[in-house]
Amino acid sequence: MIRVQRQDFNIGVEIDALTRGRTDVGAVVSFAGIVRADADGDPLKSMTLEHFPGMTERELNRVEAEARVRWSLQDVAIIHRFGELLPGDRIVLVATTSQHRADAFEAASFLMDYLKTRAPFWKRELRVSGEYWVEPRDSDDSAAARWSS
Amino acid sequence: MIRVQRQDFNIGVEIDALTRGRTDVGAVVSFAGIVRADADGDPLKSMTLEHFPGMTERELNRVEAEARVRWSLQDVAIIHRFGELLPGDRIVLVATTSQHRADAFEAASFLMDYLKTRAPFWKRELRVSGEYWVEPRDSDDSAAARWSS
Amino acid sequence: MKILYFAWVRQKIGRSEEVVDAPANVRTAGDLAAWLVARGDGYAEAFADLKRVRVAINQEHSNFSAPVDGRDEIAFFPPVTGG
Amino acid sequence: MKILYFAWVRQKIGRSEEVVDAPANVRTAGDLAAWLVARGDGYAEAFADLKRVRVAINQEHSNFSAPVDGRDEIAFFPPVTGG
Repeated sequence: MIRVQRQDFNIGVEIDALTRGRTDVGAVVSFAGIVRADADGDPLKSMTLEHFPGMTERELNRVEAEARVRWSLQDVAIIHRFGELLPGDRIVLVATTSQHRADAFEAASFLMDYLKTRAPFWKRELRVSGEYWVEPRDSDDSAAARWSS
Repeated sequence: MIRVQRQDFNIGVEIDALTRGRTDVGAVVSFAGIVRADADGDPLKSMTLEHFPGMTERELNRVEAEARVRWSLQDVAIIHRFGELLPGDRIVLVATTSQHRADAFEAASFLMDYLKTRAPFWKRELRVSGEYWVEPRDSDDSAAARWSS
Repeated sequence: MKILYFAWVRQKIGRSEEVVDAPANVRTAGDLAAWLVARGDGYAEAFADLKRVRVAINQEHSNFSAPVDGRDEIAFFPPVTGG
Repeated sequence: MKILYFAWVRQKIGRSEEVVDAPANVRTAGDLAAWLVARGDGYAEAFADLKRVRVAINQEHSNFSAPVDGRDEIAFFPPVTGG
């Protein structure tokens, strides 16, 4: 399940949707990314996420498909917001279900790493000191690279 | 936060408790373990978790403390149930918050691995074919061992 | 040829999309960028350092040496920073 | 000396806890297990294969060569299977 949306999501509701009424799920892992008020010591007023409608959904579907090939997964949920967000707001949710915990953990971690380097989103920060486009982090590239070895 | 309890828990409520009103959390990871209806192809009717009151809380606190030393964490929640559970019931929740996702992911995975090999819980399965004490898995020992290298 | 711009590439160029008739010697995404640069300051600024710019062709990640033609939708944008 | 039993160790022995006066030559958790074995079939069955039994002393994971005395609480149980 892939959703790209402006509105907020509820983590508990999304996890419940993956597990309710099922007795074959052994493990559910969720990751949520949240806007932090501090951007390198410079207080953040808001963050605006721009994306490429159409391509975003394609890339998220592709990332999900790759995770399903690599790990034994029962279900995958990816929700990514766009638009203006404030400190404390949720940005992204990834949730995975599997029979066993290793698959659920690794797939969720992979999904986040791949999404960070492939999904066409761009963050603009409105800080106290001005407006800045967020630069990609080397650590995100190396996190993604560990899955291709 | 450590809780050892007979009653169910709500994943969304627990995650909200770690993040509500905060603007310094960047990442929240949760793991929930659920009773599966199938035990090695033998249908499971129920599972009863026995534990060692007192020692359980000590070990869980110790595991949490070790995770906080190893990773940069803002908060940790561990909830483990005991008593009789049915297929589909939640068993355990681990949730971590951090500024960055790698710490939250690794710490949650570590907590589950360590908890599996150190927390004094024992599972008895009531299967269609009879009653069985769950045997420890070699894969759980090797999962825990990767953190001591 | 439909072209899309995102993030600071869009800001520098001053538009989010346009349809252009590129000459026949524009055969790759890199040729297209070079041809656009000649159109004015905003383009020159956006494409000043191609190492900082990414290309998608028909909504798939690609690169500046990939062939393009009039039926393609080409997007130029900075490295992505979602998640 | 207070002794606790859990899971199938408890079932085989038929009780979850007891207080015993162990003789002076019981100096380790292993000595204690050996002394208990002499008490009857349930104990003999529970401690038949010590590789399958774990020990905690005063609620801390320990082992059969660890010293014990009358003030200690000793627990015997199978390898844990929580999570």
